[in-house]
Amino acid sequence: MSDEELLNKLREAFKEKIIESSIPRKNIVNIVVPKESYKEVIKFIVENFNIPHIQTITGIDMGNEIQIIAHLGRSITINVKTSIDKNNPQIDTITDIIPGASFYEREVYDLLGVNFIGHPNLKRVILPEDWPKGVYPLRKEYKPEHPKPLRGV
Amino acid sequence: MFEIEFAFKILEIFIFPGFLFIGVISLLYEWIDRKFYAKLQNRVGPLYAGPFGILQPLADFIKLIAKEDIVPKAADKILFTLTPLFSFSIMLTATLLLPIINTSGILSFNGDIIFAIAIMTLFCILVFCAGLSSNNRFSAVGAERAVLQLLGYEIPLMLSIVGVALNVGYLRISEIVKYQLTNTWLIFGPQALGFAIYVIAAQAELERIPFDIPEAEQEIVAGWLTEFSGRKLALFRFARDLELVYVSGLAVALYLGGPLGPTIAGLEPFFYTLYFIIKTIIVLLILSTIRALFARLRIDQMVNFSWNYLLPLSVLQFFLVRLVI
Amino acid sequence: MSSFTIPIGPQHPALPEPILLKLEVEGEYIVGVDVDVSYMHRGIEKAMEYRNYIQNIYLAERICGICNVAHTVCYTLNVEKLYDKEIPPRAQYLRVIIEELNRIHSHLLWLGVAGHEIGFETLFMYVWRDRERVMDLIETITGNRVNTAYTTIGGVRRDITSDIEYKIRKTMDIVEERTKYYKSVAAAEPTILNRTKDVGILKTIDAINLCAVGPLLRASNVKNDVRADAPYAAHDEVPFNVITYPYCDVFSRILVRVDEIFECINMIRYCLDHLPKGPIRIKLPLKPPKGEAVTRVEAPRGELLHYVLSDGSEKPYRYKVRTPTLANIPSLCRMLTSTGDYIVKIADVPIAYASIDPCLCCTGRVQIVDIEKNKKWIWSWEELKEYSKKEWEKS
Amino acid sequence: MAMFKELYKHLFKKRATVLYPFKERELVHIPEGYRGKISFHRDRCIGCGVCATVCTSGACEMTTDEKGKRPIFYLDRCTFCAQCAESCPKNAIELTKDFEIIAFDRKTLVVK
Repeated sequence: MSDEELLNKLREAFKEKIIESSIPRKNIVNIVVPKESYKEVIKFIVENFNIPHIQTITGIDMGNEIQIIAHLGRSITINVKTSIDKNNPQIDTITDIIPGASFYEREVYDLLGVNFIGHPNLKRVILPEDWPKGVYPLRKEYKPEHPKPLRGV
Repeated sequence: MFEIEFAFKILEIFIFPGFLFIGVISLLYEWIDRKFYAKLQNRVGPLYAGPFGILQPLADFIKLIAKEDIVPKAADKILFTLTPLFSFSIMLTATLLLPIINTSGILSFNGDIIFAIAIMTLFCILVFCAGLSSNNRFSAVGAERAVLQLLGYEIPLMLSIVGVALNVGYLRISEIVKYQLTNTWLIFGPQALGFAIYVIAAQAELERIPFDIPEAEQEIVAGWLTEFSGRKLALFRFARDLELVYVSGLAVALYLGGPLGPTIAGLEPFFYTLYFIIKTIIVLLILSTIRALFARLRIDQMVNFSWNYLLPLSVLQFFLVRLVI
Repeated sequence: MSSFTIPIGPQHPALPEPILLKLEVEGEYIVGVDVDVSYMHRGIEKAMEYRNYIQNIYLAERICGICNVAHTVCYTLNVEKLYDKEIPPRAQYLRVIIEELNRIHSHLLWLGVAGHEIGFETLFMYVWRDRERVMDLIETITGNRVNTAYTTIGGVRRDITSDIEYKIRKTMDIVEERTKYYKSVAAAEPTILNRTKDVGILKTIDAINLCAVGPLLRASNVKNDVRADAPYAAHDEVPFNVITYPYCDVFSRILVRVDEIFECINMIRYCLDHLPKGPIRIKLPLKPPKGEAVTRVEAPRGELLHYVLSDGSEKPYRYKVRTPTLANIPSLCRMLTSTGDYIVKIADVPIAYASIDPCLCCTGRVQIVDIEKNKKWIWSWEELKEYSKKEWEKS
Repeated sequence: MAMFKELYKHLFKKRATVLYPFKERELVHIPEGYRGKISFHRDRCIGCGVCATVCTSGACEMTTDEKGKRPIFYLDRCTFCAQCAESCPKNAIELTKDFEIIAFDRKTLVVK
């Protein structure tokens, strides 16, 4: 299946639920969906195109909202994008569809504070246990100090 | 007269061929073992302490003696302190059994071969105590493995030694050596298989690859040795070196004709010592080669191996001896 | 039998890097496992947002020491996608050569480590000795043994001369011969077979569901390789086979990696034979246009993903790295847990753990910097002693 | 037992180790183009500051001396990526083959 066929099938199945879609490069498909149908779309992709593989989940702080990108697929990469509110970042988990997504969701939870509803084991994976609550390193308002390099002269 | 004899005995026990001599060659053997192992692996091995690094084991020993001695809070203090001392002194005593300058060791009595076997088992029990007393998870697993391993190799080891005793008809090391003076060495007789079994079991006794399961570094840190440091570790390591001499010396006494060989009249002690050293080094090299050849077995595979192969073979060997006699 | 927990790590002789495996054991059997990978965080993703694209090449390289070429190749391909420019074919071929050399070195390193984990020191020594030839070759080509700094945005930094080409061919012959020997040893040595066969089993269905990547997945009989599925650099022109083995155990992983070395050697030879003429790099401006790009590369450990979001400035707005080891950790947990008649023993942990070829400095990338005013992260010696004493008394 | 032959073959071969720091120094082969210690040619430098911009680790810092602006290199931070040498428009920076730069004092690791 080529990337265009795949995108057409997705458009057919979800119609107006796909806010935006594009093929920026060969074998890469970008679709933007609302938060509510994020899980549904991923489920559709996994079941209908026989792509049980998730590459990773990227979280990006876009200012007022956090963008979640799920990169799916083996030969064709399908980037399913969705935006969630930064003050109340919540989204459905996809670990029940793809068990391998567990660690990626935990990473996003840890670094951006996104709450994945229904995740069986949502706890810290990267930051130390005594890292202050409510501080998320990959959000833009977190600005680490840059210590001056130690100079001998 | 009595005083002179007494003084000689003291000299024998403490200087030559007793503790001092044994201590020196045990360190030397550790160096040979390490150097040969390194050579097989295309490395250099110990290099800088002394010529060709020959003083490296001594340097390690001194360094460990000088290090801080830590006793964990949760450990059983008495047992934790005593086990290194015991294992060291037991091994040192055991080496007195080895015939070096003549056909009998400094310590020689009827039935000393049973004593020799008992000491090997005793050492293993001390290992178990050491592992348990340190109250550490890794040590506990290591101690448990040591005992499991003992169940595996001990019976074949005993059977192979008893086979020798049966062959000769005495339970005394000096008699076994004397027997080989008149007959051929036992390894060339019906005991060749026994020697092979002995060497494999000795490798397990010494906890070396492929049977270094109780202190498998990659799995349980250092096993039963994990919590030991400083002087205690130094003593344990020294005890291991002594055990190396003891095990190879026993193999020489039982299978390779002890320290015997062609000599010039009047110079027997010198030649005997020389032969003893040469023969033990040969056994040592065999042990080192085995160490370089294999990967470590898992504990269940080890026990399986010794009950499925080693034990039937040693029983077969036992019957072979009965048939020959 | 009551179970108790054995912590393996974060400091442990079997682990070259800090990871904490909390093993629930009953006697020698493992019934549960919990993994903590949080000991190696350097905040590279955040640090990349503070540096320009040129500086980030070398930062990306330092995500991992062993598979550094995979990271630089992935980074540069990723940033080049933002510019949308063609890279000269000679540079593409050179990238393949250096990447495959890196893969050979990584797989040989792994083979040695695998030998070490099962207590086969001799194999470890020999394999690492022969790996040194590949390291010397990498040094000759790039100027450094480990951190190659070879690929750059727009191409590669150095060309290979005919002298170097001769050296590569000669070394490849030696490495091929030695690798054949190690393969025969691994297949014939009974103690290796005992320790690796039917150990650390990851069934095909589990490997797919848990999204395993790289040699781990291929050893579970799934034909998957980014180089074949979504070719990058010159991989669409260079022929190679995707190696799979159906045994799903550690032995299968050894075979996959060893056979991959042969494939790498053939690919390098092909690249040298068909090396196109022309420039090796093009100059690109410091500021890429706005846009985003996602690139996947087959690192020695598996599929590696880089994602970049550019806002048109000289620094990336967001850079995301997903390393193969992180993707393989769920599979590791699955491998280490006994279920049904499948039993894992403590003695199997080091080799099963090593069989995913873990690289934890890849896995953690987040900086620990002071945020609470009263909480210090840089400690004096006395404070550290005090803290450790307190923690020790607590436990 | 599979490696028995190999092991005994190596018993009579020379070791693979190079006894580097004390003996056999000549056996350490440094290839052409090795990235070692930085050497800086003051006369070629125009003080443009590109080296400090591209340096990842902050090893290169711009200062001024009597002739004007110039970089200083702190080798204790340097990662030897040679990006500064590559970016320099006047080839004022060069990476030598000298790799033995261990020192007791940070001050000796500054290239001026």
